[in-house]
Amino acid sequence: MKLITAIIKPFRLDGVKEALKAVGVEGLTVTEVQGFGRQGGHTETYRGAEYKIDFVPKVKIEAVVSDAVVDQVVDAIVTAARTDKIGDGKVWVTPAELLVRIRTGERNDDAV
Amino acid sequence: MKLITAIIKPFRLDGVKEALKAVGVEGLTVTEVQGFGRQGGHTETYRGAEYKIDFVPKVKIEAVVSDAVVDQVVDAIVTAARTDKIGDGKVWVTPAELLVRIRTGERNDDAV
Amino acid sequence: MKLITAIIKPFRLDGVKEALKAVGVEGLTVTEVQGFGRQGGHTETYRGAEYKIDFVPKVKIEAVVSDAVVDQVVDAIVTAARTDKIGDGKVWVTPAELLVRIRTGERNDDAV
Amino acid sequence: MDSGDNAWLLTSAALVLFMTPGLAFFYGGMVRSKNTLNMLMMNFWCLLVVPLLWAIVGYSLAFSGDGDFIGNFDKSFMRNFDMQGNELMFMIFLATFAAITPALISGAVADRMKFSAWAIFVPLWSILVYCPVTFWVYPGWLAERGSVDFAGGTSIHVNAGIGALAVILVLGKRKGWPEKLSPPHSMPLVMLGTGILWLGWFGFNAGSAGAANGRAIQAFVNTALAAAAAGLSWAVTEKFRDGHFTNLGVASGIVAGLVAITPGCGFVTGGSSILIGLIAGVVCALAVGLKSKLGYDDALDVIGVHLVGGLLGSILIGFFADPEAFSKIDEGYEFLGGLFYGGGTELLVEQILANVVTLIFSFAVTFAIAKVLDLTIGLRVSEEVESEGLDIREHAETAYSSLDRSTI
Amino acid sequence: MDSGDNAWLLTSAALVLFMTPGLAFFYGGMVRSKNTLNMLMMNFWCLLVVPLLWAIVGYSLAFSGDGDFIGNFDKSFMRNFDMQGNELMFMIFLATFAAITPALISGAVADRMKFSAWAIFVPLWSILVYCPVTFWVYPGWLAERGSVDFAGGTSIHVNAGIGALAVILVLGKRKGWPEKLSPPHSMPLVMLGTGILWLGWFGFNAGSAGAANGRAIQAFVNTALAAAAAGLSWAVTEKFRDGHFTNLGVASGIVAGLVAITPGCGFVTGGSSILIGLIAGVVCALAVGLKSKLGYDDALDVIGVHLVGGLLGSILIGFFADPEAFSKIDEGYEFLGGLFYGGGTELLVEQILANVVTLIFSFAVTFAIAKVLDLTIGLRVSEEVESEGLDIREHAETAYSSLDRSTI
Amino acid sequence: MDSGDNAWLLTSAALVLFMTPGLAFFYGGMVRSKNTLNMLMMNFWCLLVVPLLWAIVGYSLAFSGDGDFIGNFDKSFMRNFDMQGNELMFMIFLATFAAITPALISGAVADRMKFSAWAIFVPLWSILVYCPVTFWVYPGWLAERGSVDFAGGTSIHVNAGIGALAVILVLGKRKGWPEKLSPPHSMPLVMLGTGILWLGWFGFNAGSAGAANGRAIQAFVNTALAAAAAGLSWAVTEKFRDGHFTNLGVASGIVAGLVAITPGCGFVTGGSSILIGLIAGVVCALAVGLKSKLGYDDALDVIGVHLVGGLLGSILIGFFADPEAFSKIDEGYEFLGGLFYGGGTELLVEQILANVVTLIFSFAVTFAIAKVLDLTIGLRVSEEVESEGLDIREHAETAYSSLDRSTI
Ligand SMILES: Nc1ncnc2c1ncn2[C@@H]1O[C@H](COP(=O)(O)OP(=O)(O)O)[C@@H](O)[C@H]1O
Ligand SMILES: Nc1ncnc2c1ncn2[C@@H]1O[C@H](COP(=O)(O)OP(=O)(O)O)[C@@H](O)[C@H]1O
Ligand SMILES: Nc1ncnc2c1ncn2[C@@H]1O[C@H](COP(=O)(O)OP(=O)(O)O)[C@@H](O)[C@H]1O
Repeated sequence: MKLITAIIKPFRLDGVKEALKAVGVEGLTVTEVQGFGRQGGHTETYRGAEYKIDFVPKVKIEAVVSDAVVDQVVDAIVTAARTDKIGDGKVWVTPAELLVRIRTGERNDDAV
Repeated sequence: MKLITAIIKPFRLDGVKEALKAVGVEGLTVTEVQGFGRQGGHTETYRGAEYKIDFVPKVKIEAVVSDAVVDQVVDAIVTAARTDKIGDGKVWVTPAELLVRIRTGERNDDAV
Repeated sequence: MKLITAIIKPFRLDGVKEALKAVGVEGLTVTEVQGFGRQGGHTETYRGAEYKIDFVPKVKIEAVVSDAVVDQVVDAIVTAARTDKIGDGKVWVTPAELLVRIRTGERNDDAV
Repeated sequence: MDSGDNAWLLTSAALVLFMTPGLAFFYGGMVRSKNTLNMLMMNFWCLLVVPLLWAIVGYSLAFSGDGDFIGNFDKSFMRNFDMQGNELMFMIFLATFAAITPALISGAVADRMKFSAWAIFVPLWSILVYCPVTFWVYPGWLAERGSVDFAGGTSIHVNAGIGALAVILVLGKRKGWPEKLSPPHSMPLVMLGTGILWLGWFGFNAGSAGAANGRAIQAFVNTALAAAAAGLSWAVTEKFRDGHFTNLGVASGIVAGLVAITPGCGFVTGGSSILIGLIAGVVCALAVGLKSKLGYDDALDVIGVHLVGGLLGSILIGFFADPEAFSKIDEGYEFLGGLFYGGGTELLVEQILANVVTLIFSFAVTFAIAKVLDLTIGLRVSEEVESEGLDIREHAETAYSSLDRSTI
Repeated sequence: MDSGDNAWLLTSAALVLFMTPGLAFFYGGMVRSKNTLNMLMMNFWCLLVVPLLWAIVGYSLAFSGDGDFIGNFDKSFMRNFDMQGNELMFMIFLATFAAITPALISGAVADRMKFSAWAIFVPLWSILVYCPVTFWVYPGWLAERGSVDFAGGTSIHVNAGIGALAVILVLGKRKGWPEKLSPPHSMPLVMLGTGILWLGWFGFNAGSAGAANGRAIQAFVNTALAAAAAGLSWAVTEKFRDGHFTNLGVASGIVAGLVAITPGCGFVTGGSSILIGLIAGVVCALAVGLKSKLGYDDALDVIGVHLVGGLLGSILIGFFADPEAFSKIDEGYEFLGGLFYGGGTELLVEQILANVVTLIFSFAVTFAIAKVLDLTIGLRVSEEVESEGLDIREHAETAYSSLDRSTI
Repeated sequence: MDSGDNAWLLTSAALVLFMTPGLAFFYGGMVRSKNTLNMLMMNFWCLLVVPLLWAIVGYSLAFSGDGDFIGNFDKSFMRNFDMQGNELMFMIFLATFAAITPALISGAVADRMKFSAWAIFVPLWSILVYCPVTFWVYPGWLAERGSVDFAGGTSIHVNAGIGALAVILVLGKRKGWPEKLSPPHSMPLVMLGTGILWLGWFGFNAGSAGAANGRAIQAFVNTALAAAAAGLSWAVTEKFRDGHFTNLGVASGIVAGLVAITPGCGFVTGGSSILIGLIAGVVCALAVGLKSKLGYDDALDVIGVHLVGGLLGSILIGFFADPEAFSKIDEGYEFLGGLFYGGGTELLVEQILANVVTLIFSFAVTFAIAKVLDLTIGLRVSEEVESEGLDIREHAETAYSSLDRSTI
C-alpha cells in the first residue's frame, strides 16, 4: 500500500478527481491548504500599507492505493493537474503498512 | 514509531478521542477535510439548478505512536468510529522514523 | 526523500518559514489544524454553561526534502518553533519514495 | 391622519418587519453551521406566511367586533377599513408583530424540527393562539378588566415563550443534550442580530404609541434605558459568577431588557425602566440555567428570555405604572396606577390574571397543535438528518461553501 | 413643506441609500469568496459616483424643463431649486434610486468584468440611459401619453434588466459556465442582503408617494404583501419542482415580489398586490431557468428577476389599477383604470408601449456602451485573473483572511 | 411638539444608536478573528454604560445651567425636564451620540487593551472629557464666542481622535507592530459596518437639525454628497498611488467624508460639501500613513480618520459657511459667514480656537485617565494573552466555531 499525496491548484481539483476515478481510485481525501514555493505569493494593500501574503491557496489530495497502481495514479494526477505554469504543485509517495476500512474492518487491498 | 491517520465522520470525533485517551494516546492532531468515496455526496439546488456536491465533510486524525501500541490504537479507532454505515472512513499506518517534541527536544518514544 | 511534518503554534509560522528558507527549503505546505495534547484546551462560557474546548489551533507544516538535509531541517524547525512553553508541538519524519514536480515532471531531488 | 404620526408609523412598521431577519441572525449565529439555514428559514417563513394571513383574516379575528373572546370576519380581506382613520396603517404595523411572534418559538425548537411541520405550525398557531390572545389583551375582556400591555409583553413574549415550552415537550431533546453542547458558530452574526433587534424594537415599542407624540418619546427612552440596563446587569452577573464579560451575555441581556420593557414602556417612566432592565438582566441570566435542571431542551433560551422576561415586565407594571407622569405628557391617557405609584394592588392583580390566563390557554392549545402535527406528519427529523444537519437534508443548501471556489 | 412629509422622505432616502449595500451583500453572498469583494466594490462604486453625478447634472437632465425627450441643464449643480417646495429633498431622494439602478446590473456581470470598465460604465450608463428613460417615464412623453410607474418598474428594473442582457452579450460567459456551477459562498450574507433590501424597499415604494399620506400607506401595505406572496409562491414552486423549500428561493421570491410591485404599488390595492406577488414568484422562479436554455450567462439572474419581474409588474398595472379606491384615500389623485377595474385597454396599451420603448432604447444604447468599452479598454479580465479570483487581482484584497491570525 | 419633527427625531435617534453596532462591525472586521469579539464588546459596552450614565448625570452636566465651563446637576435623573418642549427626546437623541464617542477610541487600542480597563475607562472619559467639552462647544463659552459644530465634529471626532492618541501613548504598540501586519479578517463585515454607519449618519447629521425642516434636508444632502465624494477621492488616491481601487479604501473614504461633513453639514451648501468630501478623502488617505512614520500604533486609524477628518471639517467651516443660503431655507437661523462667503476670518479663528482648546484639554485629561488606570489595574493584557487572542482569554468566547459542528 502506498499513500499518494498531491498538492495542486484548487481549480484543477475537479479534473484530478475525474482522472483518478478513471484509473480506478474510488476514495480520496481532500484538504484546503496554503502553499509556499517558487510561485511566490502576492501583495495586498490596505490603507496604503503593503501586506506580503506568502501563501497561495492549494488543495491537498490524499489517496491510499495498492502498490500495483502507484505509477498509474501518479501519472494520472500529474497529467490532470498540469497547467505548465509555476505553482502547479507536487506529488509524493510514502509507504503505507496498513489500511483498514472502518465500516467493515477489511484490510489493505480489500479496504481501498 | 508509526504515524496513524484516520478519516472519520465528524460526529464521531469525540468518541474516537476518548477511545484514544483510553489506550494511552496523549496527543493527536485533527484536520477538517472533505472526503470522496463510495458514500457519494449530495445534491444542492439553487434557483432550480442542481449542484452535485461530491465531497462529504470528514475529520482527519493523526497520531504518532510507538510501534508497540499500533494495533491497539488502530483497533480503538475502528471500534469508536464505526457506525456500520457507508462512509465510516479509513485508517492507515505509515512508518515514522523520528518524532521530536519541540519544547524539550526529546525524541521518539520519549516524545510521544 | 523524507517528508517532514511539523505541528507548531500558529504565531511561530512566520519564524519557522524564515528558518526553513535559511536552510534552503524552497517549498512547503501549510494546513490549519487543531491539536490535542498535554497543553489542554480551554473553557468557554455561553449563557452560564461551560463548554470544554479540547482543541487548540495549531499549524501543520509539511515539506518533502532530500535525505541529506533532514537533520538540518528538523533542527531548524525545532529551534524556530520553540517557545519553551507547553504545546510547542511535534516534528516527525516519514520516508518518501518519490516526489514529482507537476509542472515539469521532474522527480525526487530535482523536484524539491 | 396626521402626516407626522404617519411618518413615524411607516418607519416603525418597516423597522419591526426588519426585526424578523434580525431574529434570524441572532438565532442563526447561535446554532451550528450545519443548521444555520434551517434557522434562517424558520424565521423568514414567518415573514412570508403571517402577514398574508393577517391581512386576509388574522387582523379581523384579533381586532374586529365587540365580542369578548374573539373577533369576527368583518374586516377580513382588508374590507370595511376606516380609510380616514389610518386603519390600513394599523393593520400592517400589527402584521409585523404577528410575524415575529411565532418566529420567537424557532429558537426553542432549533436543530431538530421538521421544516414541513414548522411550515404548518406557524399559520395554525397564528390563528388558534395568537389571534385570540391578542383579542383578549387588546380590545377584549382582559383589557376591559384593566390589565395593560403596551407593545406586547403578554400577547407576544409570554405567549410565544409558553408556546415554545409546549412544543419542545412534544418534540423532545436534541440528541446528546445536555452533555454535548456546541458553541455558537458565528458570534458576529449573533451580535448583528442583536443590533438589528434593538434598532427595530424602537419601532416596536415607540411605534405602539400609534403616534409621534410624547408617549412615543417616553416609550423610546424606556426602550433604550431598559436594554442598556439589562445588558449591563446580565454581563455583570456573568462576570461575578463565571469570571468574564461575554458578548453572548451582553446580547442576551439586551434582548431580555427589551422584552421586559415591552409591556410597560408606555406606562412607566425612565427611572423605573432602568430598574426593570436591571432586574430583568439578572433574573433572565439566572433563568436560562433552569432548563438543564428541569430537563427541557429549550435550545436558544426562548423560555429563559422571552417567557421569564415577558412575565417579569408585565407584572412589574403592577408596581411601576405611573399615570400621573403620563398625564403631563399626554392628556387623556388613562390607566391604573401601580403599587409604588399610589394605585394599590388592582393593576397588579389584573396583570397577573392576564398572564396566567395566557399561560394556560397558550400552553394547552400549542401543545394540542404540536401533538396533532406529531401524530400526523411527524414533528421531528430522523436521527440521521439531525446528525448530518438540517440545512443539507431539509433545504438542500449549505450555509458556507468554500471548497467550491476551486471550480473553474 | 410639511414636517411629517419631510420626516418620511428623509427616512425613505436614508433607507433607499442603504439598499445598495444590501444589494452588495445579496449578490456578494452568492458569488464565490474569491470574487466577493469585487462584487461589493461594484455596488459601492455606484454609491460613490452616481449621487455626485446626479447632483451635478443627472437630476437636471432627468427632471428639468419642458422637453419631450430629455431634460435641460437648468438645475445642474443644484441651481434654481425650489427651496420652499422641497426640491432638494426630492433630488437627493431620487439620487439614491439613480445609484441602485446600475448596481442591479452588477449581478449579471459577476466574476469576469474588469473593474476599470465597470468604473466607467456606471457614469456613462447613468447619463446616456438612465437619465433619458427616467425623463420619458416621469415628466416626459411616455407619462404624458398615460403610462404610469409609481416607484420605478420601467425606469429602474426593466431598464437595468435589459441593460444587463446587453452587457453580458458583449462580455460573454464565464469560463466553465454552465457546466461548472458554484454554490453561494455565504447564504447568511445573502439573507442579510434580502432583509436590508426589503427594509429599504419600504422607503423606495412608500417614499415615492412623496408624502406621509394615505397613498404612502397603501404603497407600504402593497410592498409588504407582494413580497411575502412572491417569497411564498417562489418557495412553493421550488418545493413542488425540486422537493425543498430553500433559503435562496425565499430570498429570490421576496426580491421578485418587491420588483413586481414597484411600478404599481401606488395604483393597486392590497388584494391585487397579493395576486401580483403570487404571480411574480412563480413566473420569475421559472424565468431564471431560461438562461441555461438560451445560453446567456446572467450570473445572478438580473434578467429573470428584475427584467421579468419589472415587466410583469408594469403590465399587470394595466389590469389591476384601481383609481376609485385611491380617490377614497387621496383626493385628486388621478390615473387611468386597469382592465379589471373598468378602465378598458388604454392603460394596458400604454404600459406595454412604455416598456417596449424602454427595452429597445436601453438595449441599444447599453450594447453600444459595452461594445465601445470592450474595443477600447477591454470589458473582461484575463482567464488567469478569472480563475485566480478578481478580489486579489483587481483589488489586492482578500474577503476572509484566517491564516494571518497566526502572525504575532 | 410637532409630530413631524418628533417622527424624524425618533427615527434619527434609533439610527444613531444603530451606528455603534455598525462601528463594532466596521472595526471588528478589520481585526484578526482572535480579537474580533473583544472589539465588538468594547463597542457594545459603550451602548450599555453611556446611555445610563447620560440619563442619570451626563446630560445634565453637558447641557444644564448657565455656567461657562460645565453644567450642573439640575437635570440629573431626568428631573426638571421641559416635557412640553421635547427635552426627553433631545436627551435620548444625544445619549446615542455620547455612546458612540468613546466607542470610536476602541479602534486605536485594538488587540491589546485589558477589557477591565476599558470597562472603567469608558464612563470616566464620558464624564471627565466628553461632558465638559460638549458643554463648551454647545451651550458654553466656545459656542458663545461664535464657533459652531453642527453635529459633533469638535466635540465628538476631534475629541475622540485626540483621546485615542493619548490612550495609545500610554498603552504602547502591539507586539510586532509595524513589521507584522495582519489583513482584516472579514472585509464583508467591514463593508456591512460601513453601510450601517452611513445609514445612521443621516440621523446623526440631519437629526441634529432638531426638526424635519429645510436645514435637516440640507444636512442630509451634504451627508450623502460628502461621503460619496470622499469615498471616491480616497479610492482614486489609492488607485494612483498603489494601483488598485480597494474596498477598504472606499469604506475608509466614506467614513472620512462623513466625519468631515459632520461639523459643517448645517452651515454649508451642497457644492461645498462635495469639495469638503473630496479634500477629506485625499487628506485622510495620506494621514493614515503618518502613524508608521511617527511611531504610534493607532491600530485602525482613529487618528488618521476621525482626528484629521474632524479637524479638517471643522476648520473648513471657516471658509465655506454660507449663512445667506440658509436664510432662504430657514428664517432666523444665524451664524457667522466663512471666508469664501464674505464673513472674513472671524469664524475661521473661532473654529481653530475651539479645536485647539479641545485638543489640549482632551489630550491632557485622557492621558491622565489612562495613566492612572495603567498604574492601578493595568491597561494592557499580558504578552501571552495578546498572542493567544483576547476573545478566548478576556471573554471566554470564540468568534467562529466550526469544528464543533462535529459534536452530536
Ligand atoms: N518540498 C515541498 N514539500 C511540500 N510541499 C511543497 C514543496 N515544494 C512545493 N510544495 C507545494 O507545492 C506548491 C507549488 O510549488 P512551487 O514551488 O510554487 O511551484 P512548482 O511546483 O511549479 O515549482 C507550493 O505552493 C507548496 O504547496
Ligand atoms: N483510498 C483512500 N485514500 C484516502 N482516503 C480514502 C480512501 N478511500 C476512502 N477515503 C476516505 O474515507 C471516506 C469514506 O470512504 P467511503 O468510500 O465513502 O466509505 P467506506 O469507507 O465506508 O467504504 C472518504 O470520504 C474519504 O475521505
Ligand atoms: N502523538 C502525537 N501525534 C500527533 N500530533 C501530536 C502528538 N502529540 C502532540 N501532537 C500535537 O502537538 C501539539 C502539542 O502537544 P502537547 O502535548 O500539547 O505539548 P508538547 O508538545 O509541548 O508536549 C498538540 O496540540 C498536537 O497537535
